[in-house]
Order: sequence, then structure tokens, then C-alpha cells
Amino acid sequence: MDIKAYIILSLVLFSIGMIGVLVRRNSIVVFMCIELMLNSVNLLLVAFSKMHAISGIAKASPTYANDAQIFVFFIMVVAAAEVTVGLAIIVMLYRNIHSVDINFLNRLKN
Amino acid sequence: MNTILISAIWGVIMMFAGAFIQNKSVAKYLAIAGVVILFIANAQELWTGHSLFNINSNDMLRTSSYNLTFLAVILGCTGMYFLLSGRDIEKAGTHVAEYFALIFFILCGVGLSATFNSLLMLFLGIEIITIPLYILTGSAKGNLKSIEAALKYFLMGAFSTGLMLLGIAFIYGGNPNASFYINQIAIGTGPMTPMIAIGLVFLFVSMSFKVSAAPFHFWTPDVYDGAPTVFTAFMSTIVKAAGFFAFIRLFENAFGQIHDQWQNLVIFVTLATLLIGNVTAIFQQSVKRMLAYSSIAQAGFMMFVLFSMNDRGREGLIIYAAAYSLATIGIFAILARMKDYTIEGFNGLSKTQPVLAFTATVFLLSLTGIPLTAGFQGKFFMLLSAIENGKQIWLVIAAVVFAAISAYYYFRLIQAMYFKEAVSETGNAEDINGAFKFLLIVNCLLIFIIGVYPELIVGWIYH
Amino acid sequence: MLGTYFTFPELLIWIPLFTGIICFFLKNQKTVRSVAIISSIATLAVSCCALYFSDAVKYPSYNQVNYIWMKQIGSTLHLGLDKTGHLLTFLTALSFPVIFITTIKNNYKNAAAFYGLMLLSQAGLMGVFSAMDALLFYFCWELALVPVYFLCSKWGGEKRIQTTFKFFVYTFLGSLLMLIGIMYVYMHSPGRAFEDGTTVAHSFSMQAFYTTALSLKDQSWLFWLFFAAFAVKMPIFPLHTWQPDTYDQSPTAVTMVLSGIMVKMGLFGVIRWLLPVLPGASHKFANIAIVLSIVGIIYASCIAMVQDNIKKLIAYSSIAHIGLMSASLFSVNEMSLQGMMIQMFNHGINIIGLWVVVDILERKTGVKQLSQLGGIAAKAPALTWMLVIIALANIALPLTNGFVGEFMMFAGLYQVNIWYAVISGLGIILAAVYTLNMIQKIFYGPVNSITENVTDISFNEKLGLMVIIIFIFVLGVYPQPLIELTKNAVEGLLH
Amino acid sequence: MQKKIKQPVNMPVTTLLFLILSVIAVGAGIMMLLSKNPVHSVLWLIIIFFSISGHYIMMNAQFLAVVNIIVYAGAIMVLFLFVVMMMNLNKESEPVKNYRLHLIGVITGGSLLLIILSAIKKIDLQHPVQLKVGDAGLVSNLGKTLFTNYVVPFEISSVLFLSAIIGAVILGKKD
Amino acid sequence: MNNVLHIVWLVPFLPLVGFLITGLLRNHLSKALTGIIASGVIAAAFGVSFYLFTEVLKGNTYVAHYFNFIQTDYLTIGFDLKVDQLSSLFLLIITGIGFLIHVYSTSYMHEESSAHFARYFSYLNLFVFSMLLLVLGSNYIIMFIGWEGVGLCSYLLIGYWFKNIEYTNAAKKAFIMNRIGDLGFLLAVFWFIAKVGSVDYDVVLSAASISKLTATDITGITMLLFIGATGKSAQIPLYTWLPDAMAGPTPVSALIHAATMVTAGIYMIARSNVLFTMAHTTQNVIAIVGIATMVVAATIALKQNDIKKVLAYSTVSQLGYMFVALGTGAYTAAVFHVMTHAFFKALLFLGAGSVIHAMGGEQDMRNMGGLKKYMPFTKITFLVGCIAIAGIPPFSGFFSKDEILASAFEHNKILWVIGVLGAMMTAFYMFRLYAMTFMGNFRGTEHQQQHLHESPAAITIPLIILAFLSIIGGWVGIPEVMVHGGHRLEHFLEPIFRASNAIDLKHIPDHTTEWMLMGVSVAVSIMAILFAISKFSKYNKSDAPETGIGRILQHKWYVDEIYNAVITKPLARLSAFFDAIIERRGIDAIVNGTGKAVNYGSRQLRWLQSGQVGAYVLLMVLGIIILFIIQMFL
Repeated sequence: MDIKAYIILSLVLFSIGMIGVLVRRNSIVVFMCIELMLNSVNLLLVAFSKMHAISGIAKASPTYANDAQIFVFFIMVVAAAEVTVGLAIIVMLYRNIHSVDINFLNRLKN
Repeated sequence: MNTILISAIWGVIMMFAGAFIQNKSVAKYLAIAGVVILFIANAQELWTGHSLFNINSNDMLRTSSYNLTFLAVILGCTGMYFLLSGRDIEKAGTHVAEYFALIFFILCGVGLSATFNSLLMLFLGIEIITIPLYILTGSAKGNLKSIEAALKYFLMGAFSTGLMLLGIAFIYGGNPNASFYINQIAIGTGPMTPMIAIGLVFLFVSMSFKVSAAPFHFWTPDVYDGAPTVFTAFMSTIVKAAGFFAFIRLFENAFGQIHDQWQNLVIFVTLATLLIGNVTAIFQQSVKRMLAYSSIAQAGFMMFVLFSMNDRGREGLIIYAAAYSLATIGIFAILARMKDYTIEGFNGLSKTQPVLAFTATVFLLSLTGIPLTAGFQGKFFMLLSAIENGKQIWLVIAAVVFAAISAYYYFRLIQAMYFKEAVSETGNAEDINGAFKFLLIVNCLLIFIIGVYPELIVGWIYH
Repeated sequence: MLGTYFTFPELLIWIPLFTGIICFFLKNQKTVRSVAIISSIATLAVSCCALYFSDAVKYPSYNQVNYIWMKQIGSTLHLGLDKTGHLLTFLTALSFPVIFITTIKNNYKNAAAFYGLMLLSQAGLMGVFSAMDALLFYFCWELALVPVYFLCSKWGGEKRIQTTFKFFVYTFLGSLLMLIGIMYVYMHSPGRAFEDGTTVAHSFSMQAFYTTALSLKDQSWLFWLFFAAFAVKMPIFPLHTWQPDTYDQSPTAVTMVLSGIMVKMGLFGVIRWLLPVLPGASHKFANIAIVLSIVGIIYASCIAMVQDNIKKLIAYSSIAHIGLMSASLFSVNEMSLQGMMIQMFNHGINIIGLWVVVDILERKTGVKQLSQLGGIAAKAPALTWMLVIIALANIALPLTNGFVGEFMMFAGLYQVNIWYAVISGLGIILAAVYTLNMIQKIFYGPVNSITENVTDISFNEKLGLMVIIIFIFVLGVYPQPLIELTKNAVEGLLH
Repeated sequence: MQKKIKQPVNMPVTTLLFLILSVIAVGAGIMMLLSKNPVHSVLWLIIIFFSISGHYIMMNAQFLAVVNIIVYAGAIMVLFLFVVMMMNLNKESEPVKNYRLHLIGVITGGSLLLIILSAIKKIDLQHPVQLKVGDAGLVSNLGKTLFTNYVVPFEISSVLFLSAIIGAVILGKKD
Repeated sequence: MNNVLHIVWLVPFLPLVGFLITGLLRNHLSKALTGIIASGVIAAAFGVSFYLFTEVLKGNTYVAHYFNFIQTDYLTIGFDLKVDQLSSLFLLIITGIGFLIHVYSTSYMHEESSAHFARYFSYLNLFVFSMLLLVLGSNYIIMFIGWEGVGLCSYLLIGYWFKNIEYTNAAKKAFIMNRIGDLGFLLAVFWFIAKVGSVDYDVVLSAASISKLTATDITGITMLLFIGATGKSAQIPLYTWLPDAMAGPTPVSALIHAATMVTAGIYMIARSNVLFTMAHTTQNVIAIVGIATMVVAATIALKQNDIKKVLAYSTVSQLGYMFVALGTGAYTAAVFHVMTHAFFKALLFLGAGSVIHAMGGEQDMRNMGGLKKYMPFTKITFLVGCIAIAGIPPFSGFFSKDEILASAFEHNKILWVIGVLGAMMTAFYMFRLYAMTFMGNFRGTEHQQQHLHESPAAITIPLIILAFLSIIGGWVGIPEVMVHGGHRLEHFLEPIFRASNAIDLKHIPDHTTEWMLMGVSVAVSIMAILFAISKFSKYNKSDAPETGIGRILQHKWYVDEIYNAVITKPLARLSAFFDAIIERRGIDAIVNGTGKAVNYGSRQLRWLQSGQVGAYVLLMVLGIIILFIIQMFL
């Protein structure tokens, strides 16, 4: 497979996530869309790591190719932490206004 | 290195202190002690050039006198922040020790983002900074504004994290060295490859988001407005300065040699930031929100360091960070004790609280950039660096026009304090004691000292 | 001996600065007032000594001081008095006691702050006139402005806040533009070495600025940056609209500082920083500057003729006078420059005198509308003749100090272009019109209900005005001291 | 079967697999966007994660494939599902849509995609991706790297978790 | 320094001292003391002047240098006083007549309070000081100092009764009109500085300097100087201030607006005669302006009823004569006429003052009449003045006027014809004045009639002295045709005009022509006198308004109205336009508009901050797109 295919796939997924952030109003769904974006990046990173594994400098030392996957691992770590905090915030919001619609968030503006 | 480790450790200590000690002010004093220790440890590292800890980070972290100087400034400002706003943190909620712990974790993240040499460390540093901030923003649980701010901040912050990661991925993909080390990004001096270019734009966007540069600033006013004032003070100063430091460190080390290829991005963002920050601030009635826009406007000035990317700019960034942070911390500390956050709330403050009014005036003058205050030196170094860069002088002219506009909203506050009659007889501020006033005056003196003799800070860079 | 411990420029700055700060902490209005007056008189004494020791060759260490400041960027705390500096510091030193003494009757709310700020602004002004380093100059330039902002906004008239803010933003923007200019010149200036052997690539020192060679293209746009700052300060048409309102709204003591001394900052800036640093562009754009100035003369004089508000009238008259000065400044020849130098001093004296009288009138009658006044000559003859003298000096009647300067300026302008002299000469006719109108409406005619209880002026006021009048006549009959003082400065500018 | 796969014709098969997985991922992504019920969205997202894990497997990134399933599909999405269920959100919770805004969102997102793609198109070199083989991404390799070269970030990420824990406590606790 | 004439500084200094004493101590001096001091210093100055004059008669002239007024490397202006024939003559006139008028004033102004009385005398002293400086100055700057100084004193004295707003208006008008002329003067001085680098007479008017000047320079300089002279000496177009200046106390009118100040222009041109002689264009202009002024003023005087106004227009008219003389190169004649005019016009004004004094401030001749029986001294002296001005031999006016007419005749016959016409009108209106005032029956109120009295000695003695001078004053300049060598004045002034005479050789008319000219003018004047007396000695008040040309004349050719419509009002409108439109709606509106625009922008920009996360992200994505476009495609 050519790297372009993976790039395009990742970008399409990323865009879907982004469009989701743009159009959806349920904050949980928006958050899920962000998770999708992160995942598309993960996919891209892995693809790049496998690309570098057979080309260029990384061919000689496999750790270089590993780097990206380690990075993906850390992304997952961070994502997990983010989810914890994010869902806590959403729950807190729900407790207060019994809704998770981001359009209700308009006390702060102008 | 000292900062990163000790702040992490101190964060844990604070956490446990929260579990075992019920007295709130103990947490505050513990935190102040922590900052002092951090400052000393950092000074030791800056002085001797060696860390207390011998840790092999595999070159993912790199210290230099420059970033240590920056950390010293940051820690100094944090110390001032604790001293001035410690009591407000106590009042912010029930989990005082935890708040302090989070702030120490943030300092750890600041340390990372000031010394990173790998994109991974940058990513971790930024996340360690932002995740606690989401929490602090939402810490006023009963306050819908606070929750709203937290959720907005969180959603948009996570979004920008996504953008940043995409950028990192593209940089990695386009880097034939297959490395995340920012000094190992093989880009040459010719035109960028599309991959690098895409990565660069995304990184630029996400970093602009973190430093709230337009047009990626939209979270800033709402979040700063909604968050508890005391935490707004922290995130609009120290965190923002750290963001800028990471920004310049990343772009200088990774893309410095092709600076002129992405300078147009900086110009666009700088102009947009100056315009939106300054112009929108004019209309604000709430001082807190006005300060939020002002922080955007100030970010526009700090963007010059990316525009010019020379020694003068680097020096300027540190001075600017110190000047801006000290002044903003001071003004927020005063704001936190005001009964009414609107500009009218400041009416006649000079009568009821002359010290507060005077110090607030000094802070505002510093933010405006009047000579003798640190703010002037910051702006001066920034503009000087841009002129040294030699290109696009019109940008500098635009910047000073906006600086003049900024006087408009800063002086509105001064006018309210000094030239308008107080509304109520009971006074505008509450809970003011001698120590607070004294600290404010110390803060003013610091601003003046830096304003008169900036080499006090700059000298350390070349230590 | 003096030079080893203190130099004159230092003293001139420190005295007002420290006493100014002290003033803030004093409680009693009388104490503050006397501290301020003593301080200003002490400054005047120092300034007189400085004039006595003004010979730079004989007393080199008295008038120069150079401290290390921001070494890394090549800026030093370099204070020095050259001839122009002596002239204007003396004017500043002289003005403040006069202002304090003549306005002694005004009771200011929070007098401590008032006098403190006044003295701070004096320190700033002294700094402007003695800075030999571009960055330091800019520092003082702004520092002189900030106290004035507070003074006007706090103790001014009804519309003081907006008006003063307009003034502030105007000048602030102008000076920021100048800052860009300074920085750009700095970037092209030659480096310098310090005593301890360190060298810097560029320097803010005046010497370095004077030796900086800039292409005409660079000079051309830099010129306008500098010009903006100075033109706003002077002010030159069409950047003058802040001025009448500000003069109208400010407390009179501050207006005196503004119109007597601060406008000279603009002229001084041109003398010190614009003409020598950007000679090519100054030559190239001199005509535009002159034409603007002359348009300003006629324009402002015309408006002054129809003003009903005395303060605005004087403000416009000041614009006209400054226009003449700036026109002659930009025409750069011996006569015009010499005249301008003399007039800088004399205009300061005269306009302060005018404001003193206006202040007295406003205090006594409570109005500043010409149409409401009248007949005061019968009630206050001393005030009348004093104002008449000052007003006549203001319209440059011979044997008053106003004449020599204006005469030489016109003669200088004439050498550039006859029509410059002719058209700006119309200004002196118009000046006569509005000045005599003012005198007539204030003093002549029958007494009305507003003016019937006016009493003549007190001893303090007489004393202050007498100082001014003595200067008017002494310098009008024997202007030679001023000419001697400024001769070198003129020669320096020409070469 | 195995032979066929190992034959030169196996290229189309990986391509086919890639295509199938991609179509699943994209389709599920679109469905996630379109479904009104958040629960459905969560489920569609899990499907995406599975297909991405498929890609990982295809690229022989075994560790990530597994972790992706465990952490994302398993832990995180369950957490999501739990929250959604707890809040009892159904279709009605999302009121009338504003189609024009949606259209603008889609157009904007789409144009960003197009712009990036048009930039990508300029890449003229062929960069093949190593599939099915290669050491990178094996558990032992990654483990070694993680605990040697990346031990500092690994330790530091604990700070992140600590703050997340504190956050959950602060925000989640009822006062 | 060794020259005795060095004490010339005393001459202006004494009045200055008088000014300072009376001015500063005005609240403490009694009227008598004030009068003594003020008149005393003038008398002393006269004494010194007389001494100087005798020295000058011996041929001793001198430039006294005291200090440098302005000294730079390229221009030195000394505070120098020049004593020569011309200035010493003027010194005598100024201090002499000045003294008489001071004495006169002590009585005339007696009703003022002592402070105002002292103020009056301090102004008078200051005036004398300025006037002396004007004539003594050895360069144009010192002259200019005096020049402006006398303008100032004129302003102060016209507006002496400052409670009357009309008077102060007149004062203002005088000052401003003078200023217009002064600008011309100044520009001429600048021209000198630019071309010659000096303003000293000795340098500027020397042959060496003149050779540096082109014809254009000379014409330009002389024209500008002449503009200066028109302001001060009330010539067309700047004459209208002088009649209004009669608002001042009458002695002031006599001193300033008749005898001395208004002749400053003549003095100045006489001083610069070399240049004027070389500039024929200017000379022609001067002659034409002079004759036109003479005629216009004379016609106006025909119809005025205010006694002082008549005299004022008469002054303007006589000044016109002097300018005709200057324009035709008869400098001596001009100076001669200055002198004689000073005598008889001062006399007339003082006489009028005496009348006004007696009438209790009444100035309208229609309310007078028949005063000869109440005021014999005044009547006699006044009559002498009238005859003198009408040019009846052997009164002084005859000699000077005749010399001017002769010169005009030489120059251009038309000038002469108009000149004679003017002389006729002069004789007519003067005797109309005389007849209306002193002859016929009293037409005033009862109350006035009771108070009619001859003025005290302080008033009549100066009148008598002046009358005497008016009679004999002309005898210093008896034409050659009458007495050989009779023109002692010409001989005396010869050094001053030597250079001019060398350039422009006088063509002396033959004796018959000269006799004929004299005869014609005298005959015409006598006819006019007789006609006036016959017409106005039985004058009765009539309320019938004037018609036709009379109406125009009564309204002074509507010149004030024209000036008002052409200059004053447009200027005021222009100023109002500047103030209201350009300043407030133009420049200031732009400045404020900028502020408003920023405010407006602020209000609009804040809508970007809609509060909706979706919108924020959308804008961010748009921002990303823009950045991509900048980065990738620009």
C-alpha cells in the first residue's frame, strides 16, 4: 500500500471527526468525534512508522520506527486521562442543567 | 530538570497534605514553600549548570541558561501569584490542597514545555498543563459559568490537541530522519515538502490556540471570564507565557532555518490577534472579560518573537513574560477582591482604597507599555527585535497603533478609579489587609525595577 | 568639585523627582505647597548656576554625566546640557515657581497628589531636555506626559476625562511612532565600546545617532514617524485638535505647563533628534512642514478670532505662534533658527503669563466666556495693565520679548521664500485682531453683573506676574543673553 | 488460501482488505455523525475503532491493535456508553437541527480536507508502507523501547494521570 | 562718545522716566504733581532737543551707539540714535508741540480722577518717548520700535475712555490698520536684511548697498515701505482709522493724530529718500495715492458736522498733500509741510478742544454757533489756524502748500489742478467749520449756553503760542522768488536729500510761472473762504436729509461699509467656517470619528464571540483554511 492511501483515509476520518465537532450539539457526541480525530492521527502515525521502517534512516534501526508507535501509546494515555476529566465535566454539567447540549452554553459571550 | 521533578513531587506532597491536614492556610504556606524551593532549585541549576538529579532523558529534555532563566521568571511570578492570591485560592472551593497540587503539576508541565527537545515531550507538557486547567476552570462547581467555561475549554482544547497531533504526525511522516526530536527534523533550507508544510501549519494552529492568538482565540474570553478569577489569573499569565515559550522553542529549533517560509503565517496571526484583542476589549463592561481580551492583545505583541526570531526577541519574550505576568497577576488579585467586576465597580477606588488604586494603575500602565514600567521594556524589546529583523516595518507600525488603542481600555479603568465618584459608601473592595497592600507594592516595585533595569533578567540568559 | 558628586542635569531631575515623591506622602495642603515651591525654587537656583557654568569647555564635568544603563543594547543614562538644553531647562525651572506662586490661591482637592504630579512632570521635562541618549529621551518624553494626564483628568473641567484622554492617545500614538523611528535608526547606528571593554553593535547615544548614515529612502519615511510625534506635541496643523480642548479643560496650572513648556518638547525634539539625525529628509520635506505650519498660523488665528472662550482663544493663539516657530525651524537658516530659539523661551514666558491672568479672571468671575465679561479695567487696573503688557508681548510688540524672536523668524522665513514671510506675516495682523478683541471684551466697556464684584489682584499674583513682565521687558530690550546662549546651538544645527 | 495470499496476487488482497476496512471506518464514521441517538453513535464509533485495529493488524502493529481494542473500544467507549446511559439521553434531547449551519459545517470541514488533499497530491515520490511484516510494533520491541528510551516520558505521564484523578475527584464529588 | 551729541539718549529717556513715574505711581500722585512731572520731562526733553538742534545747526551730526540690540554673526542691529538735520527738526516739533499739548492737557483733562489723569499722562509720555525713538533711530529696527510704540500709544489713548465700547472699537481699528502697514514695513526690512545684510540707514542707503539692489528690489522695498507709511499716515486704503481715532481726548488728536504720529510715514520716506528717488514707479504710486487721498478726504470733510471729524479728514487730506510732495520728489516740501501742518493742525485741534470743553463735550457743529463772543482767544487763534491751513500768505500753510503745488505742477499738470481743487475745498470746509462754530447764533441748549466760557490759561497759552507759530512757521521756507535765500529749511535739510537731488535734478520753474501758480491757488482759496462764510455764517439747523452726492459724502463714500463688506465680514465668515466646519466637523470629526470607528468595530467584532462552541470551531477551521492558503498557495 502506498502511504497516500493511509494519509487520505486518516484525513477523511479526521475530517469526519472535525465535521462532527462542527455540527453536533450533544457534547458527548462532540467529544466522541474528537476521539475519532485522535484515532485517525494514531492510524496515520502507525502508517508513517511502517513507512519509515522500510525507507530512509529508520531501516537501520528499528527503534526509530517504534518511536511513532510509542507516541501512539502516549496519545492513548493522554486520551484516557482526557476522557476522565472530560466526562467528569460533562457529568457535572448534566447535574446542573440536565442537558448536555452545547448550545445551552451561552452565558459567556461577546 | 530540577523544576520538573520537584514540582511533580511537590504536587504529590500537596495532594497528601490535602488528605491529612484540615487547616486551609497550611496548604497555602506549604505551596509558597514549594515555590520557594522550586525557585532555589532552579536558581541552583541556572547558577551551576547542573541539575540536582542525574537523569538521562535520552535528550528529550534540554536545559540551557535561556530556558532556566525563563523558568526562574515563571517561578518568581508563581510565587508572587501565591502570595497575592493565596487567600483567594483558599476561598475558591473546598479542595484547596488539590488546587495547589494541580498548580504544581502545571508547573511540571511548564518545565517540560520549556525544556522539551522532542515533540513527545512537548505534547506531554502541553497536556499536563491543560488537563489540570480544565479542572481548575470548572472548580467552581455551583457556578454555571464556571462549568460552561470548563466544558468549552475542554472541548476546544481537546480539538486543538487533535490538530496538534495531526501536525506532529505529518512532521514525523515528512521527516526522513523518522524522529520526533525537534533538532533532528531534516528540512533543509529549500522549499518545504508538503508533509512538513501541513504539519507545520497544524502545529502552528494548535500552538496559536494555546497562546490564544487570533483566529484561534475564541475560547479565551469565555474561559477566562467563566473560570474562578483566581485561576484566570494563573492561566492568563504563567500558562500563557509557558505556551509562548514552547511555541518559540518549537518553531525556532524545528523550523528556524526556513523562518522566512512561514513568516507570513506569523504576520497574519499577529495582525489578527492585535486587531481582535485590542478592538474587542474596548467594548467590554466586565473588567475580567476586558482583561481576557487584553491578554489576547498582549499575545499579539508576544507573537513578534516568532516574527523576528532573533536574540533581541528571545530576551524580549522573557521580559515580556515577566512584565505581563506580574502586572496581570496583580490586577487580577485586586479584581478578585472587588465586589463588582464591572468597570463601574472600580469607580472611585482611589478614595476608598488608594493603595489598590495606585498599584492597579501601575499594573495597567505597565500593560499599556508606559516607560519606567516593565511593560514598556517588553514591548520595546519586541518591537526592537522586529525592526532588527528588518522586514515588514509596517507591521510594527500597526502594532504601535494597536498599542495606542489598548490605552483606551486600560485607561478606562484608571479613569474609573481616579476620576469618577464612588457609587457606594461601603467601598468597592473587601477583605483588604496590610500584607496584601504590601505585596501589591512589592509587585509594583518589581515592575518598576524591571522597567528601569531589564538587564537584571536579561543578564541571566547569558550567564 | 561639584562635577565629581553631582552634575547639573542630574540635580535638575532629582530635585523635582524626589520632592515630587515626597509630596505624595504629605498630608497638609500648606506643607505640600511650600515643599513644592521650595523645591521649584531650588531647581531654579540650580538652573541659574547651570547657566553660569554653561560653558562646556571650561566646565566639562558639570554639565555631562554618563551612567551605564542597558549595556547590552548600547543605551546609557547619558544626561547632558547643551545650549538648547540650558535654555529649555532654565525655562522649565523658571516656569514652575511662577506657576506655583501665581496659582497659590487655587485650592486643590488632594493637593499632595497635585503638587507631587506637577513636580514629577517637571522632572520628566528636565529629562527630555537633557537626555543625550535616544532611549532615555523617549523614556522622559513619556514620563513627562503621564503626570500631566493625571493632572488634567483629575483636576480639570467638566469634559476633562474624554478630552484628556484624546490628548493622551494622540501624543501616545505619536511618540510610539517616534519610538519606531528611534529603533530603526538604532539598528543602523554604529556601535560603541564601553570603558570596561565590552562593545555593542549599535548604540542609542546621540553621537551614534548623529553619525548614522541612512539612505534618503529610509530617511523619507523615518522623517514622518519622528515628525508625527513632534507635530502632535507642538502641535502643527492638522494634528492640533487635541489642544484647544485640553487647554480649556485642564486646570490652569497644568495648562501653563502644557502650553509653556510641553509644546517646546516638540520643537526641541526636532532640533535635537530630527534635523541632525535625518538631514536629507529634513531638507526634502522642509517645505511641506513649513507650509503646514503656515497654514496652521492663518487657520488657528482665524479660529481664535471667533472664539468666545478665553482659554480656547489662547490655545489657538498658541497654535499660531508655534506654527511660526516650527516653520522657521524647518527653514533652517541662521536668522530663523536663532529667532526660534529665542522665541521658544519667550513664548513660554508669555503664554504662562497669559494663563496666569486667565486663571485669575476665572477665579474671580467664574466664567471664561468673553461675551460674559467686560469692564474689568475699572475694577482691576493692575490686572488690566499686566495683561495688556503680556498680550502685547504675545503679539510681538517691539521692546517686548516677543518681538526679537518673531522678527528674526520672519526674516529667516523671508530668506527661504518671500511668500512664506508674507503669509505668515498676516498672522501678526490677525494676532493683533484677536488679542485686542480679547482685551476689549474682558476689560473694556461697562461693568456687568458678573464683573462688578471683581477685585484687583493680590500680592502673590502680582509678584508672579511681575517676574514675567520683567522678563518680557528685559529680554525685549536686551535679548543678547538669549542670543549668546543659543548661538552655538544654532551653529551646531547648521553644520 | 495461504498460497494465494502469498502469491503476487496478494497485493490486491491487502488492497481489498484495506478498502474494506476503510469503507467500514468511513461508513461508520458517517453513521456516527448521522445517528440521532448517542448510544448509536457510541456503537458506530466502536466499529470504527475495530476497523482501525484491523488496519493495525494489517500493518503488523500488534501491540497497538490490542491496546486500541482494550483501551479505546473496551474502556473508554464503555465509559462513554455508561455516561450516556446514565444520563438517559435519547433522540429528543437534541432538538430541531439547523440545516444551514450543518451545511456550512460540512462545507468548511470538507474544504479543509480538500485543501490538505490537494497539498498531499504534490507528493510525487512513492512511499510504500510495510505491511504484515516488520519488527516495529511488536510487543517486546515496544516494551523495550518504552522502558529504556522512553522511561522519562512514561514516568512523567503519571503526573497526567494524577491530575486526571484529582480532577475526577474534585469535579465528580458532590459538595 | 566724545561728541556732545552723545547725550541724545536723554531726549527719549526723559519721557520714559516720566512715563514710569506717572504710570507706576498713578495711584499716589496728585493731579498737580502728575501734570508737573509729565510736562516737566517733556520740557526738559525739549530743552535738550533745542540744544541738539543748535549743535546740528553748527553742522555737527552724530550716530550715538549705546548697545547692540541684536548681535549675531550675520546681523548686528545696534541700539543707535542718529542726530542729524532731519531728526533734530522732528525732535523740536515733537517735544515742542508735545510740551504745549501736555500743558494744555493738564487743564483739559482736569475732570478725570487722579489715577486716570496720571494714566493719561503716562500714555502721553510714552507716546513722546516712542515718537522720539522713531525719529532718532539710526536703523529701521529702532524706527520700527518707535513705529509700533506710537501705534500702541495711539491705541491706548484712543481707547482712553475704555468704558465706551465704541471708543475701544476705534482704538482697535487704529491698531489693526497700523499693523497692516507695519507688515509692509517689516517685509521691507526683511528685504534689506536678505539683500544687504543690514538695517542701518548709513549702510543701507549708502551707494555701495544700493548698487547691490536691483531695480526690482528697490521698487519692492519702496512699495513695501510705502505700505507701511499708508498705515501710519492714513493714506488710501488704510486711512479710515484716523477719523475714528477722534474718539480719543482732543489733545491726543492734536498731538498724535495731527501733529506727530501721522507724519511718521512722511518722516520714514524722507529718511529713505534715496531709494524712493530711484524708484519711479513707487513715486508715481505715492503721488497718485497722495492726491487721491487728499481729494477723497477733502470731499468727505465738506459734509461732516462733527468738529473733530472735519479736522480729522482735513488731516488726512493734508497728509495727502505731503505724499504728493514725496511722490514728486519734493522731500523738503513734504517735511516743511509736516512742520507747518503740525503747528496749525495742533492749533486747530486744541482750539476745537477748547470749544468742546466749553460746550461740555458737545462736538456737533450744528449745535454750536456764535461762540466768538464767549471765547475770544479761542476764536482768534482758531481763525489764524484756518487761514494758515487755507494757504493765505503770509501764514505758514501758504509757503509749504505752495511749494508742494509747485512741485506737483512740475511733475504733472493734472496733479496740480487737483491739488488746487483740494486747496479750495480745504479753504471751504475750514471756514465752514469756523463759520458754523464761531459765527451766527448759538444753537445749543440753554444749559450749554450758561456754561459757555473762555478756557483757562493752560489752554489758551498753548493756543496763542501755536497761533504765533502758525503765522511765522512758514517763514523759514520762503520761496526763492520772494526772497533770495529765503528757503532756509531747504538749505538746512540739504545734507539729507543731497543724494536724491543728485539723482533727480530739480527743475525750477521760472519766476512768472511760480507767481502765477501762487496767485491762482491763493485766489481760489479766498473765493472758497468767502463762499463758505457767506453760506454758513447764518447757518440754521435743518433736519432735511442730505441727497445725492452730499449723502455719499456725509457717509464718507461708504468706505467703511465697503471695507466691512469686502474684508471684515468675509474674514469673520471665513473664520466661522474654519471654526464650525473645518475644525469641528472636519478635522476634529475625523479624529473623533476614528475613535468612534474603533468603538463601532468593537461592537461588531464582539459578535464573533457568539458563545457557541460550534461557531468557534467553525471559525477556527476557517482560520486554518486561511493559514493553509497563505502557506501553500501564496
